[in-house]
Amino acid sequence: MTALETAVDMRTALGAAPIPSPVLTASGCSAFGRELEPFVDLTAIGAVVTKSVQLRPRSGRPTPRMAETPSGMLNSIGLQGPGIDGLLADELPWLAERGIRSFVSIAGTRVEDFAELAERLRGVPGVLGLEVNISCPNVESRGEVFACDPGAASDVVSAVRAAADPAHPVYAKLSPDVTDIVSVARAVAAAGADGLSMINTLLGLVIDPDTMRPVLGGVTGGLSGPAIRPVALRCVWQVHAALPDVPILGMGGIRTGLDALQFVLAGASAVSVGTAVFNDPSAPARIHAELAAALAERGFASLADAVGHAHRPNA
Amino acid sequence: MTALETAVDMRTALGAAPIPSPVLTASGCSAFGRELEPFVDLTAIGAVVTKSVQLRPRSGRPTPRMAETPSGMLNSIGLQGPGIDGLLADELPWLAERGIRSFVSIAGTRVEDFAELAERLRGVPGVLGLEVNISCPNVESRGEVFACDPGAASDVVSAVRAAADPAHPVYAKLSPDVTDIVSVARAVAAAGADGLSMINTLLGLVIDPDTMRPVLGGVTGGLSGPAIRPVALRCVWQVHAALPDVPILGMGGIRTGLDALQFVLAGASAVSVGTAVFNDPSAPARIHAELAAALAERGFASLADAVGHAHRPNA
Amino acid sequence: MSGSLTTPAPRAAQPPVQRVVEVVGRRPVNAYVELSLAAPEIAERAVPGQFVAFAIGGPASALLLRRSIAISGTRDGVVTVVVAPHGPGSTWLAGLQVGERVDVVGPLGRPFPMPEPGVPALLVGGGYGAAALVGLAARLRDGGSAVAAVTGAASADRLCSVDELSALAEPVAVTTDDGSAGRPGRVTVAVEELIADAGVVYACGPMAMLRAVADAATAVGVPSYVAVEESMACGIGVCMTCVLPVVGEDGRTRFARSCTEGPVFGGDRVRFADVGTLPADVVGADAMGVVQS
Amino acid sequence: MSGSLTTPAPRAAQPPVQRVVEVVGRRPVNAYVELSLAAPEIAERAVPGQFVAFAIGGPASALLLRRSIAISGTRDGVVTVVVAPHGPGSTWLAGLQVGERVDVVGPLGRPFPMPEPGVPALLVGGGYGAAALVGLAARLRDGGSAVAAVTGAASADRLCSVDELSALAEPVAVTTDDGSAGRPGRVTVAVEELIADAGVVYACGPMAMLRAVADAATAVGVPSYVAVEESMACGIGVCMTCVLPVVGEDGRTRFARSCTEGPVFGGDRVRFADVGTLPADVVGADAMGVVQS
Ligand SMILES: Cc1cc2nc3c(=O)[nH]c(=O)nc-3n(C[C@H](O)[C@H](O)[C@H](O)COP(=O)(O)OP(=O)(O)OC[C@H]3O[C@@H](n4cnc5c(N)ncnc54)[C@H](O)[C@@H]3O)c2cc1C
Ligand SMILES: Cc1cc2nc3c(=O)[nH]c(=O)nc-3n(C[C@H](O)[C@H](O)[C@H](O)COP(=O)(O)OP(=O)(O)OC[C@H]3O[C@@H](n4cnc5c(N)ncnc54)[C@H](O)[C@@H]3O)c2cc1C
Ligand SMILES: Cc1cc2nc3c(=O)[nH]c(=O)nc-3n(C[C@H](O)[C@H](O)[C@H](O)COP(=O)(O)O)c2cc1C
Ligand SMILES: Cc1cc2nc3c(=O)[nH]c(=O)nc-3n(C[C@H](O)[C@H](O)[C@H](O)COP(=O)(O)O)c2cc1C
Ligand code: FES
Ligand code: FES
Repeated sequence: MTALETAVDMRTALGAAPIPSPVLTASGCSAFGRELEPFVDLTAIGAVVTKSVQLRPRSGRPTPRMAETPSGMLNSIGLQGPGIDGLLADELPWLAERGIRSFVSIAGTRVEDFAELAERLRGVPGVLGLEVNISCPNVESRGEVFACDPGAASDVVSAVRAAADPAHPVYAKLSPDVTDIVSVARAVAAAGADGLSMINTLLGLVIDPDTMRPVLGGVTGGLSGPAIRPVALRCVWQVHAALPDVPILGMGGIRTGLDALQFVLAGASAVSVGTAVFNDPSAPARIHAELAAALAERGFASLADAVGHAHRPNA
Repeated sequence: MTALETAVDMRTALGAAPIPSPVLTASGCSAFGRELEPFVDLTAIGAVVTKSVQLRPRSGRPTPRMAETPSGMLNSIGLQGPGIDGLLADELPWLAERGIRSFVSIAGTRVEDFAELAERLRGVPGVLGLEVNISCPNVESRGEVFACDPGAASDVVSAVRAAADPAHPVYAKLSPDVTDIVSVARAVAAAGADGLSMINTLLGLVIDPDTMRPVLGGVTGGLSGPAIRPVALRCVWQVHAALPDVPILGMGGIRTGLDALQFVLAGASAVSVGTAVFNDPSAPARIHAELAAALAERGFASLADAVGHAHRPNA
Repeated sequence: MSGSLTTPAPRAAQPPVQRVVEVVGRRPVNAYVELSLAAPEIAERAVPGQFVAFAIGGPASALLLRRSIAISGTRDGVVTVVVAPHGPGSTWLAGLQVGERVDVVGPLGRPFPMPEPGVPALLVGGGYGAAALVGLAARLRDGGSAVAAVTGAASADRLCSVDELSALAEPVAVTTDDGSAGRPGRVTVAVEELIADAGVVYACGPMAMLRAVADAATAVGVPSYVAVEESMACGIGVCMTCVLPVVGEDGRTRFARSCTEGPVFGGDRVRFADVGTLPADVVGADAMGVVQS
Repeated sequence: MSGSLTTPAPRAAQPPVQRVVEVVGRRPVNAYVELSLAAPEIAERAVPGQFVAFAIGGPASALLLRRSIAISGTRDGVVTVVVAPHGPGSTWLAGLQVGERVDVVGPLGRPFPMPEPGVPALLVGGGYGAAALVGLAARLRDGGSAVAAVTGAASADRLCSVDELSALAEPVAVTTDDGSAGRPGRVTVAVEELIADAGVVYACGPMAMLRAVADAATAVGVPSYVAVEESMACGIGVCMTCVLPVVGEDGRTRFARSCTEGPVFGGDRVRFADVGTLPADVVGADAMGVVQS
């Protein structure tokens, strides 16, 4: 990390929570951080965004859980994880002991699940805030994904905001698989989201030419990686244009500092690095350094000055 | 082309119009066919899908009109073209003289535009049918894209179906940028579409790290190429599952015969090859040959037997 | 599971590193290519059973996921691997030339646990999987174990490391499915004869072979350790794509990551028959709602 | 436009071919790399002004679009090109080694129109653009034209083909922006001196240079032909990404494809000032609705 070596002030915030670097991991792409320790100084990045946790431990889906696709991958992990008890007992203390900030992703299939998770995370050491993964099927609405319906999405967000530690910023994580992402963004912002994480994966499918069946046990899966970057940037651009005051944690295919710069210029005040970690486990640190250098080269004194710059005609 | 050399019967149809090969070009990716003549025997492929035509000649958008993206590209051509008069005077006769089937893509910003275009194309020699590009802004609905609204989409399709030559199958071309593509498919099928073309490009954005502004003059553009293939396949899969009797012309990132096979197995009875032509101008012929070989290897006697195969549990 | 023959393989002592390294040797070996990499920090850390993960195709590559390859040897700062050109990733790897550079992460995964000194061992390698056993054979011999080996493949050209194993093990039985070299048939024909003398069995190769070897060992009460090959997106434990159902020390089955909790598992702990399914008794299966096939 | 000095360049006589060809030569030339390709069918068809389009990076490449490169020479079945490593595509191309194979389409685009025999010509090349003029110089000389040339670049290391042009043209003026070779300054300082003797001007290089040269020629009533370099997705005329506003024989401006209607255009026909905009008088601009910037 060259954070302290460049002239650019890289500090930013998630809602009201300050962080020293705008680069975070992405939920589900760095587990609970431990495995990245040999490759990245996790205390120097913005935060570890933890794998989405639910109330109970989950086995996740049967394999195959992934398929490689051109400049991307499809996954269907099924939110394998230890459940909130395991998270609180094992993972968050490990992070907190080392001074690593965690941004905890929560998921559920009922509004109350989300609220209970937020409640359980109140005052937990090291926890910076919550990312609400609403790209989950809503069991009370024939499995329709919360994020695809502004009403369902805002129900979750307002319940979480009410239950969560007031010191915890609540970010709603949006799905790109909607006709009008701005209307979803507007709804969750009105419901109290302190920020927006965007984007989650795109729904995709791959068929195995040998078995002639869908590769994934779950048939469809989530598409991520550089392939989706233009879609992610478009979502960030549209939402920042409509809601310039709502902070955005941008993600989707970020692999280099110049990719991260695009998100910042489009309106993101921080970014998450997901699939790129599979290709390059040191990516979060490298991207921080590359972004800092890119901002310096372009004459920015601070990251904050660059946020949304591409929207400003004569800047 | 090895169509006649393999044992597999590659014949298929667009609606009621028979074609000898399931491989077509994609609208906007082979102009009006002429430039591919040195590379492909255009009489042997299913059809040339012509660049979307509107009533009047159009200049298209200013440059830059494209940006390369990981395993894809973003374009914003703005439907440059000669208008229906130019098409009828110059392009369609050229194709017809050579015995090349044309599937004519029409576009407009008002329902009446589409109907007028369909009307003008009645009985034109060599024209096999119409592809209705509804991924255009609807000037009567604050620029919302027809394809994003089941009502607007079906208004266009029923007007076209009513005005078109009864011998011309009418395919509606769907956009993936919707929350529920099945509902759009259902609406246009009910409005009289003889088939569905899917998918059109995904809305995307790229920012130039040097100018720090969107690369494209039109800010956003359409994402195409192998990057989007899993999304396209998912759309074909979902729609074929819901509407197994509606023929699908599948497209989105097809680059090889095995890619085409995935679309066929997912439910497409024909495929269009778009962006891959920019990489390999002989792609349509090559993909036909590769698909035929892949079907033969897998023991299919005919293309028709493979259509939707991946949905059939014990087939 | 009381009565387990094995304890889970412990973690490696040292963490992995990520390096861009130079190819210093390339040698076709039958159907495979052996690559040698100047990677001193990986060489000095690696223990038999571990693997490395390569980035594929340079900065303009459309292949994002690393390819995991077992380490077949480490000497004088050089790591060797044996690559079978198969799909686009391994074909690219196998095409690397001397002097080219490649980004590699390793050593990854848990090593083969060593037996008590002197315990006789049987090593079973299938196809290129035999390469991963060469270092283990040497280490076992150094520990005073008698080492026997079986190496098998579909055909003669897919055999691997027969010479290297012959220098370290005795006997070395060779089998091929088509009879083009050694005894015709699967490795199990030889395993069944040699297992009586073994105090521990190690195997590396395709899943079906691992299962057969593990079953044979367990049937006669001999502990076995198998190095599995599951599809891996990251190789370092962060993605959860590489799981399979493994019985833990508490007797409960969990979806264990083959990259960081494996690739070496007790042969009696892997529920081979359930790989690719979601058994109802896997920890957390109850929270998955409708069980998917 | 009555009073045009040029007529649009006609189409090439022969259609392009697509071939996978072998690199038979590679030579660094200052900041560039000259590649020679064994491509007899392209070599025999190519005429000066045309280009080829390369597929980039093999089957696992994330770069889908071809890169267009001007043909700098054709001899004995070999096509040569001069590549400036810049972004990922040209860097990959410039890294190709002798013996490697690459998929190439060509020859593409319209050649430089030849003047009446004996008409004296001035050739102006900027950076690697000079390479594209070597074949033209030879052909003009064969046609009895006196040939003068100006070749310029930002700095000495970005000059190109000076020796080759010196063997064919007289005088050959060299300019560099930084004065590191030849006369300091832009090519225009030399062009202004030499244009008086020219009956036709040809130019290849960056847009700003083409504009300056075309303006200088037009100002003194000399016809000029410029080979433009627009961003191209396909190179063969099917995508419409490579357009610029060009005045046709009927005096009306159209968005013309630089790959198939160019890359060679009459210098007085390209509306350089309007490149990247949508002028209201372009054919079909009225149908675009709100004019975009
Ligand atoms: C621990 C471990 C050790 C391995 N050791 C070796 C070795 O020593 N030599 C060797 O040649 N190969 C080895 N493999 C397999 C290797 O990693 C590649 O997966 C295999 O070569 C196929 O990759 P591909 O790109 O050629 O094929 P593709 O079909 O293009 O692979 C696509 C994706 O599927 C995965 N995949 C495909 N087949 C397999 C498979 N059989 N096992 C795991 N993942 C698969 C790939 O990793 C990739 O992510 C090992 C795998 C693992 C997990
Ligand atoms: C007719 C023609 C002739 C050319 N001749 C030569 C030549 O002889 N030698 C040479 O080195 N280069 C030449 N170029 C430029 C070359 O095609 C590449 O565009 C350039 O090298 C940059 O590509 P890249 O992949 O390195 O950069 P990137 O920035 O990665 O390119 C991304 C995309 O933008 C396009 N692009 C970027 N810059 C340019 C540019 N200046 N002009 C056109 N397209 C651009 C690329 O083609 C590609 O599609 C020529 C271009 C054209 C159109
Ligand atoms: C293997 C994998 C697992 C993921 N798991 C989660 C998850 O648990 N919760 C979540 O909100 N997003 C999850 N995501 C989505 C990522 O956090 C991210 O939004 C998406 O992958 C786009 O970013 P990327 O292209 O950088 O990966 C997962 C993505 C991948 C590839
Ligand atoms: C440069 C370009 C121009 C296009 N123009 C049109 C068009 O005029 N009409 C249309 O319906 N689709 C158009 N498309 C979309 C394609 O027909 C196709 O639906 C899409 O690109 C996905 O297929 P592909 O990935 O094979 O290119 C265009 C695509 C590209 C890349
Ligand atoms: S490969 Fe990613 S967790 Fe094992
Ligand atoms: S580059 Fe495609 S039309 Fe010119």
